[in-house]
Amino acid sequence: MADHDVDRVGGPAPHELDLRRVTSRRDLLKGAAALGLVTAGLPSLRRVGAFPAQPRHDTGTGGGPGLWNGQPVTEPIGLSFEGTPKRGGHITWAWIYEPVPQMDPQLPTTGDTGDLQALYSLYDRLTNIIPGTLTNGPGLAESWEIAKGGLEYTFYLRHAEFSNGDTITANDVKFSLERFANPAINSQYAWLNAIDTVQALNARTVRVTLQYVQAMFLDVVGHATTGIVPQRVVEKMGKEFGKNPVGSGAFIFESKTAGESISFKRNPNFWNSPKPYIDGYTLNYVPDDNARMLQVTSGIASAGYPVPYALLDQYRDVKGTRLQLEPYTNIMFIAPNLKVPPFNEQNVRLALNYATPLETINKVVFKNAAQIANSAIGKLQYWDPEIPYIPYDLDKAKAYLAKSSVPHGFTTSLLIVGTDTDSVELATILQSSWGQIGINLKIDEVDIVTLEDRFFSITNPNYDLCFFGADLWASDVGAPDEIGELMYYSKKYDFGGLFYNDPHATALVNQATHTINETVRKRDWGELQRYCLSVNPPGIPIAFGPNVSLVNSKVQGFQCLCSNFWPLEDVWINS
Amino acid sequence: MGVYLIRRIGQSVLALIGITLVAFLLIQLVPGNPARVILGPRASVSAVAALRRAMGLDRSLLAQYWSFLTNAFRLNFGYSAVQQSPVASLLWPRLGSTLLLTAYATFVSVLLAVPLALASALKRNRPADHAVRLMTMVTFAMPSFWLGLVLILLLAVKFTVFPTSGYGVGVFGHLDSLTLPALALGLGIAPLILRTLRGSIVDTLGSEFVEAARARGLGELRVLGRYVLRNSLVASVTVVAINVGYILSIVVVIENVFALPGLGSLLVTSVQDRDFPVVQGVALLLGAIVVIINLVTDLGYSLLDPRIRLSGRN
Amino acid sequence: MAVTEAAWPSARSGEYLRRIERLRRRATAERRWSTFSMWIGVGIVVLVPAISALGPLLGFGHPNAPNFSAILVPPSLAHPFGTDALGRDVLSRVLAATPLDYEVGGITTLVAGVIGVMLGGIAGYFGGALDAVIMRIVDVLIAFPFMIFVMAFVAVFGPGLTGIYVGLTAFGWAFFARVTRAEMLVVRERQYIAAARTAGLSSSRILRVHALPNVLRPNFVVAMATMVWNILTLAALSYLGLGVQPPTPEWGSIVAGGQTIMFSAWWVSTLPGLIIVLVGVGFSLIGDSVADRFGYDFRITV
Amino acid sequence: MVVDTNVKATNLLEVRELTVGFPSRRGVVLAANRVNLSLSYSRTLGLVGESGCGKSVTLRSVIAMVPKPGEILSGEVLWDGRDLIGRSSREMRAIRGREITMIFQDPGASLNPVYSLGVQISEIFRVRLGFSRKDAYDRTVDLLRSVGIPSPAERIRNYPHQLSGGMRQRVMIAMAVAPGPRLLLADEPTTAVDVTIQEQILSLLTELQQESGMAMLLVSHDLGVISQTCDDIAVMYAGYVVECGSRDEIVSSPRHPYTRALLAAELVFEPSEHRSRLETIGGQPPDLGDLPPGCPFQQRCPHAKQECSDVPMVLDRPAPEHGSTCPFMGV
Repeated sequence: MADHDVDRVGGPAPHELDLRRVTSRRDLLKGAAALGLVTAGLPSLRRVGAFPAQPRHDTGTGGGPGLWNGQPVTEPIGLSFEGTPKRGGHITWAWIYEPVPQMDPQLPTTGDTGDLQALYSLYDRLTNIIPGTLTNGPGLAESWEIAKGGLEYTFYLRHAEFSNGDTITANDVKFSLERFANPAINSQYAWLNAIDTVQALNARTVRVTLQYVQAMFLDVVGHATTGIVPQRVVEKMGKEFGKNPVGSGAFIFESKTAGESISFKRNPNFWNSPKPYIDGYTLNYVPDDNARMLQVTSGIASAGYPVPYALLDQYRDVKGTRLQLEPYTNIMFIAPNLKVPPFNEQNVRLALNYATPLETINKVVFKNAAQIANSAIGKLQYWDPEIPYIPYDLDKAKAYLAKSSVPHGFTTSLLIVGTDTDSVELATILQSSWGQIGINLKIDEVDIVTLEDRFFSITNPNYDLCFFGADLWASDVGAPDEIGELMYYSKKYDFGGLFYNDPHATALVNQATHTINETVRKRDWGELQRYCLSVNPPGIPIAFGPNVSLVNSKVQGFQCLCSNFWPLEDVWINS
Repeated sequence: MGVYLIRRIGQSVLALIGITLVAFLLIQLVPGNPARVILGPRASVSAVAALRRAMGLDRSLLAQYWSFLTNAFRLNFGYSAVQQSPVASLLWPRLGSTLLLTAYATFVSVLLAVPLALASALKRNRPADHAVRLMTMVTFAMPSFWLGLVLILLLAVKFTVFPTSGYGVGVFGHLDSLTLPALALGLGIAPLILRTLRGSIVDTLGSEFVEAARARGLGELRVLGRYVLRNSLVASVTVVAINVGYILSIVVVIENVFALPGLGSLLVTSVQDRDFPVVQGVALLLGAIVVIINLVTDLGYSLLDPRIRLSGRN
Repeated sequence: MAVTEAAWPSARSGEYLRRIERLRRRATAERRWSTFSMWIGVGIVVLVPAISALGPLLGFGHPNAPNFSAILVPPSLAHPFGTDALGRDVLSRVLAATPLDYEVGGITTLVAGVIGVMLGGIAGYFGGALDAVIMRIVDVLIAFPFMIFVMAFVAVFGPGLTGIYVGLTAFGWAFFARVTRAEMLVVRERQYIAAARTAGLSSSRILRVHALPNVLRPNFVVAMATMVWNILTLAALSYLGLGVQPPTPEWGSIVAGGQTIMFSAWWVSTLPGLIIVLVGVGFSLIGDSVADRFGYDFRITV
Repeated sequence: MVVDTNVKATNLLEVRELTVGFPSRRGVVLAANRVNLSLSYSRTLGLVGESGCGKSVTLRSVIAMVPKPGEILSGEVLWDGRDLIGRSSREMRAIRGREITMIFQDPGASLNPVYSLGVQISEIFRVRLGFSRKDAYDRTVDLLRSVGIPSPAERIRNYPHQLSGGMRQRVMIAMAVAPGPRLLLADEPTTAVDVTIQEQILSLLTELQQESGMAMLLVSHDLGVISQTCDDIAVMYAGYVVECGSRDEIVSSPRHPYTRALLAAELVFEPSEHRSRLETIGGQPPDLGDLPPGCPFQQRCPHAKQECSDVPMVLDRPAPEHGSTCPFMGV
């Protein structure tokens, strides 16, 4: 494995795409666009400070940099890196999330993208996602070695300081990772954890031993909630730490007005100088879609996120701004309740898939900006573009239905979030198209909390079909492991979900998630993608939609990582 | 007067308790588990259950309400687990913006209503009167969020007079960015005031003391000012107070449209987040505002009308 | 007066004739206006549902059937109100929505009215502790931003109209109660009530036969306003995301649904909004002219 | 105009051919119909009739205060020989509350509830007569004393609702006489107060009148009150002056059945027993909306006959002589 380890040192060959899960309640509340994305690749950015003048993805199928021509988006459009990075300036960012309640990375937050973004700016991690890729490169850890077939990781830290000037030591890392691993503290994300023990070998070396081989471990230690905190300060301040944090990241918490905005300022002690280029940034909480967009067009804000699909055409070409569409690796997915007949029948699920007019949905709901899903896992590592998506074929649908226990159709209901325009439109379309194979679809509109409550109840998941809009079926990590385990192997988690129970799929996931052997993983994930699309689908995959923001033309290098965090240390402002 | 005041305050406190009770029970009935909200979809059931216990949500409703009430009595509105901060610290900052907005809007609507009311009362049953009345009907029938958006479209997008949304910085920043919301809200309140005022002006105009004043040869302006308006205001001052609920209902929507950090939007989000302590806190605070406004108007009323001030009866 | 004139063939100055003419015109004008506005109101309120009954025949397309070849078409002859994001004809959706909005508005108003009149009547007639209790509750309900609670009700009862019905009724009755009580306080002092009392009639009978008829008219005026208010609340609820289930068309949800694209496809939200305003004005006109006719001031509607 | 405008008015007040109309649902109603009155210096004329007979409207039209939406359709109001009708509101204001003042039926309602007596009364002195605050105050106190209000210095701080009906009326009277008017219009000044107070008020009025020598136009439904106060009496019915003459003539030898009915009521019953008088007259006050042709009283007239429908409603003898509109009641 040695050469493999060496190969990993300094970062691997990036995968084409990366995918992370984002929890964002507010999106659904306000019918916002989907989250997560693929970024223009600047793979070597973190190691070499220099900025390539012409990023590789900037001229994608979007046709012409910065202008979307209404074609399906498979590569980023509108990213801009003109001029050379320069210091100074402040960015105001109108978005849909309320200011984070507290800023301790290991304590529970509302789980909003908003919160995670704050944590991401305030704390650095062992590894970091390489922009435009699905894999993590060095972060606070300059390099690492993997031993014992993936059971033991040794991280070599670079010299870096906390925002208060203290040096970041191995003990801080140990402390932080142990907090992350402790469900009593990190009740929210501990489920990602496979860590058994953490040792500080010396001031700059940390060794982590896992309970089992976790293929996605390097991604996990890049997750926002593994941010490195100063042990001394945290122990001194306790719960108060989250109120006035001391961080290891590019920015420092400056001020917050509940329900209105939160501000960060540049961290002069950030290890990766001269970054950050900007003096700081402010997040404005603007729930109303139009108000948010207007803040950008009227110059109050330098960026607005998200842009609802319904508004794509309207803001496609507004003077002084540019629309950034960054392909969306999160998957829109209709989850049937497999405990409720007839959804426990393979044929019924297949029928539903063939009766779903994906092209129409993409055209009408996502304004053609999305990419029709050819996978029920998502556009993750090992994603195979060659596999075709399920065509709209009513005869096939009827045929499958005929083989089921409900040959002439049935009555069922689709649980959606009422405020989410996309969901409502999608539901309305399905209502008419599924009607043609005798399925009478009722639409069950609730607010997001009720929806989550009904969906996640293990004892009696109270729904027939459930569409989560942009949320849920997105991965926190670039590897497919998380979604795989979640969807096809849910015994591991003690919460509800699909209850999909297919021995073949389970075996594949079980094997793939516990090895670091790339060939095995590639084979298994590919097979799972095929099998769970056309043979025994757990539900109805709809599309991968782009993540859309409206950005002031002066703002450069504004881009989103696949985990839906914006590394604003890379942003600068052209005068 | 003293007795009267005490009785009023007593009633108000009862009303307050009523409000919070209604708020409490309702929010409790709403499906959805705050612990789940806090921990997010992927949190384990055991973690959720633990947090639920930690939040004291496993106790009986009565116990919960009682502890809320007793704490509230000590001005401790509890702790919002969702927002991870004391409810009070969430309430106060937003109270300002809501009060400012409401005050501003009331000012705007009075500015609109008083002259129009006078005009239509003086020109009773004439075209002018009908026009004004029709106008009030129209504004009364407008969905407030719709009106808000139209205003944004006109005054912020077409002619960039005011900011489209947000709360601005500093007092003038606030006022500047509150102008549109205040206008939208004001147009919602105006019919309220206008209708009442017109009515009482009509009455007052017919009253003998106005005729007497005229017979005494007092100038028309003087008669209108010191006799007609003065007495009509007495009648219509209360209407605003009485209808605070109506007004706040609009405030909720308006704050949402204009992205204002006010109690209304806080209430909406905390209902959506099942953030019980905050909902109760807001309910209590709004209730208190209502009660205070009512008391103040009663006092103002009695200042305006000696009959009440001296006999101490409403 | 015609008679008076006839009685006076003797010469009158032209000035006199001119003045009397002006007076006569004003008299008729006022009379006409109040009937006129009344009938305009009735016209609007009746015509809208009437047209919507014919809706299907107008051939603007099925209100719920998506037509992806005609998405967001601006107003035209084929689609007077344009089409929405799913290519559905907005006008036919508005028309199809009419019965629902009338139903919700009407039923909630009616039930709230009945409850309010009864409680208010009792409070006003008997007074005392009963009065105090009822009116405190009324205070609470009127004082509080009940839209939030209607929201909560909707959330409690889940999807469907139940929550909306319960919510709007639970808070709407207070307004009727307030007006009824005030009216009742006046009525019960009237001589014939006193007479009836001394005649030893049972309170309930006095209330039913003598008092109630007198309090109904002002309540009718309030009802007209409540109608409007309820329809508006429905709209606001849809905006805040707790309205009627799709694709069931409802004015509020149509307006709210279009509000996101209001600046690009104004018609989707604006025109239905105008319908709401129109109907609202219709009801207000009726309420006002009734109020005028019986000498109530329309301030009782707020 | 029937009346020749060149006729020199010898009286303080001459009302000629006054016709006041009101718009109503049923067209135009004439509340005062060709009313002729004359009132000479420092005398008292009483207008008597049932409610709605147009006496108050006539009274108000003297100072151009016909309640809206009514308006004066024709006629003249000669004040010192100058026609007041058609004067600008400024000119009228100069006369109102200065040369002509007025007191009203309900003293409670005719005082502004939200100001203290002092404020309201001194307003007259300050605003109308240009006194300084201090002087105005003193004058007010004197004034209140002069109308027999005990401890005026304290009373002055009171609000209307704190006074008894009688007191209020005294205050009203005080305010009315304050500017030293030449004519006082009194609209049912005693209706709202009980009998004992009524006597005081009336005597106070006559007292003040003797002192100041102002003329008075007194309106009442109560012939008793009128006959006890007035020099001349005009009886109004359904907007017409049906009989007019000196008090003695009217009381001793009434020439109109309506007047007789009124008198009969007064003699048989206690004065001011409003209801019982109606009984003796019988029937309801007429609906101005539809009057029969000719004499409006015919429906209720004990001596009604065919010809009543053709009676031209004009006084057979013009004032100051004793005239009546009924041709069938010789002296």
